Amino acid sequence: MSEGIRNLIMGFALVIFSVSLFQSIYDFKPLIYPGISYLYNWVGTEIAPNMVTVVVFDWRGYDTLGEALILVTAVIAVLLVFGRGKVQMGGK
Amino acid sequence: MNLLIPLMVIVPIICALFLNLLHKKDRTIKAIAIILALTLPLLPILASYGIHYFGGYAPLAQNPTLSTGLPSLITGTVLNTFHPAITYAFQDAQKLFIFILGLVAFLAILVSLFETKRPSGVYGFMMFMGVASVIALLLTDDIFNFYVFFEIMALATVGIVLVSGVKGNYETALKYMILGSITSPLLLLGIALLLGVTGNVNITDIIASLKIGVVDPKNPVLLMACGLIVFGWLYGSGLPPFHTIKSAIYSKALPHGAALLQAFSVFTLIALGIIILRIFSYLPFSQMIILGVSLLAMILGITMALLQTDLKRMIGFLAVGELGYIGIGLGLGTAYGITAGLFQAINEVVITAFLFIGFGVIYYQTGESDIRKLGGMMVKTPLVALLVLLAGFAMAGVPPLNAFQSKLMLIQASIQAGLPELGVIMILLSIVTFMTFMKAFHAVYMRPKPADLEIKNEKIPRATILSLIVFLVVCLIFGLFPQLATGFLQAISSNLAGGMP
Amino acid sequence: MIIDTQLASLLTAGALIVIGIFAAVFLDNLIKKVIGLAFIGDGANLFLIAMGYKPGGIVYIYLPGMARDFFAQNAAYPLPFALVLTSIVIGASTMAVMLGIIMVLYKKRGSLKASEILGE
Amino acid sequence: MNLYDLIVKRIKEAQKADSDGLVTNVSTSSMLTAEITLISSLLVALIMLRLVSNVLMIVAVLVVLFAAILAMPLMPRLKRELNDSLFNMTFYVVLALAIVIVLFYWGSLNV
Repeated sequence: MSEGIRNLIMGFALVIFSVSLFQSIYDFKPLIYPGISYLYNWVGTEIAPNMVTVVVFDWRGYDTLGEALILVTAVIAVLLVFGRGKVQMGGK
Repeated sequence: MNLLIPLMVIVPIICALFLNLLHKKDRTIKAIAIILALTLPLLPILASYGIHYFGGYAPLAQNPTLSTGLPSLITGTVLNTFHPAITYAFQDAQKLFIFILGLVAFLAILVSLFETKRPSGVYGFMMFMGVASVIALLLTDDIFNFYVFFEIMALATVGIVLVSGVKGNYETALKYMILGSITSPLLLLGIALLLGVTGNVNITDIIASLKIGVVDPKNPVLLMACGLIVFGWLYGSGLPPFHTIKSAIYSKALPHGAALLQAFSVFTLIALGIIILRIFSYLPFSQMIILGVSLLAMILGITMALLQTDLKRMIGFLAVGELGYIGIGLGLGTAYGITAGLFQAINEVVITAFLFIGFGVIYYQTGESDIRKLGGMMVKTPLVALLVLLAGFAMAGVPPLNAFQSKLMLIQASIQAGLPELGVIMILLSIVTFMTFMKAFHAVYMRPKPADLEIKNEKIPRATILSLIVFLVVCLIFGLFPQLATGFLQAISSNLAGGMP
Repeated sequence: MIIDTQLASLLTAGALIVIGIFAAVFLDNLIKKVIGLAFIGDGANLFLIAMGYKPGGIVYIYLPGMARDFFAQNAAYPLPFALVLTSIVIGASTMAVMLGIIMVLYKKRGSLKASEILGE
Repeated sequence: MNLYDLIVKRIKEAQKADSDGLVTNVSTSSMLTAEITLISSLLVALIMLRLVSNVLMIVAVLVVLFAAILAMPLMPRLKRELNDSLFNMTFYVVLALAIVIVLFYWGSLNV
């Protein structure tokens, strides 16, 4: 397949995707249900004044742990990209 | 003893951070890595079953101190049973999965410490971080938490590839990250759509609100969400169209790294596959798509493996092809089929790690992985050659070994589900898998040795032999006593097969 | 068709995602590709933020002297905002590693064309 | 010249057009095996269409069989198609995205 035909097919596929995405977003808007956020707003006032802090540290701590870890991982990966800690196969 | 449940994630994280701090202190790295890696398979054995709520916040219905003074708007509705905090569920299936993952991780880390010139703290960091995130993927009952650890796993995968120094690894890592950056936000969008419609990210609550009719399960937004999550699933597990990049990733990592990376893919496949089946099994298309994609993965993976000349790439494609068997088990949707698929997943993790580390000995000794330039290694390493041959038998499904049991179960399940064609294809592709393996085995071990092949390292580390023998023992145990594994899997598969009314 | 603030934001998020995918797929320059990828991630984040919007609501901070039920009935929804915090960090970390790799590849190859560097 | 020689000759031609040009016994036979595996497993998979309709199954099997025989060395083409270039990978990723979304969103909506 030549590059032109490929680009045409890709563009067509993306147009189909975007049409269905926009349509589902338009359908989505009236369906939004806050759910658990109601509960957070009621119960959170007893814990700390800022509700996002309450969510981040009190209810969803493992997300925050993951957030910190991905920063550490990214820093180490960037150091690795520039050459720290490469390994070589071979014995002593 | 429920404290041990979060510890399963936290211990490898602590080890990862330590190893990075200790970079360049070789002895200490070795000691700490071995001791802490040993806890990986031990913790799931010691931990008792249970559900862990972050911060101890159980749902309101079970938590009277939290629910005092709340209006009936909350306590009287479905919100009363919602999980406010991140929940980790540790049941019998998770016990088996985490044990196997811990075992493979321990052996891969052990081999990596003895096969490299100097132990690298950074390599250890990436391996442990990947293991921690995959354990979190298996434990978590929260779909956003799943996404966070999914991304950590992707970054750790890139780290393991970058560390290897194989030619072309930077390019492959960049391709993987570009494709991942297209796909992961779409997975997040799918999660956001689910959150918006159901009002929660806890999977049990999402299912409950679909079941009791708070949300109309047939609404088009949920269909879109399912499509996006399935697309993320394809990326995470390396099913087509991501099979080329996934096998390239395996081939650009060192053998022990690749052994761990394929375990990550398999466990991501079953963790997200279970989530898709739990939430969306009421959609008629979900199981058909899982079946179709798995079939494609089997056919493309195994036929492409035949054409490769690079040893690691060949096993990489075989590993992707074997993923198809697991997908078929999940896609059949019957309890027996799902048990067979999950059992096959466990066997495949062990066998592919076995093959990667076994053929990795060749790479360790010669620094070469092109099969056209290899040959005559049988004389040098008869014991390893025998072990690798047994690994090949296991992958093809020869009777006393484990994949025989799971493939037999898969074929029986497909006949029971009224699709005997799948059984025929699985047998056919098993034969071709074995032929592919024998082609590599013949080229590496039995052909006369080419004159220009030089052997850099004569001595094989004892740790490598030990880990190969452990893999063989696991294969034999699961092959002779399959009830040991399937007993752990029955509860989850009968739950999944129930589906939605 | 009435478009209010929330629907407009949601549709903008969708547009960002689509434009991002177009850029990441069709542009050949690696830096431009990465900018496209950043667009996709930002689209998903904006989508989450727009979900937390409450018409006529107040900010989710419980000020002293505020009645508890007034607050709970009028505050914006905090969960999507908390999720976005995490997801922004994830996007930034991925971006950092990608740009690092591109720097090294540029030094090695002297080119930023994806068709030259990442072709086969 | 029997069928086997014919196939081998065509595989050799297709491989020579490929880059390395090294045609050995092993590579030819594995190409042939891959070819036969691909076609036969596709045909067997198509039999599953009987769940939808018997006529469709027969027509699909015949069409795929003839198409495969006419385009015989499929495998070299497939290998070139599924190579490691980013452009090809993104092409298939975007295509798969559109297919998955169409099947789930439009497919389920209109059933």
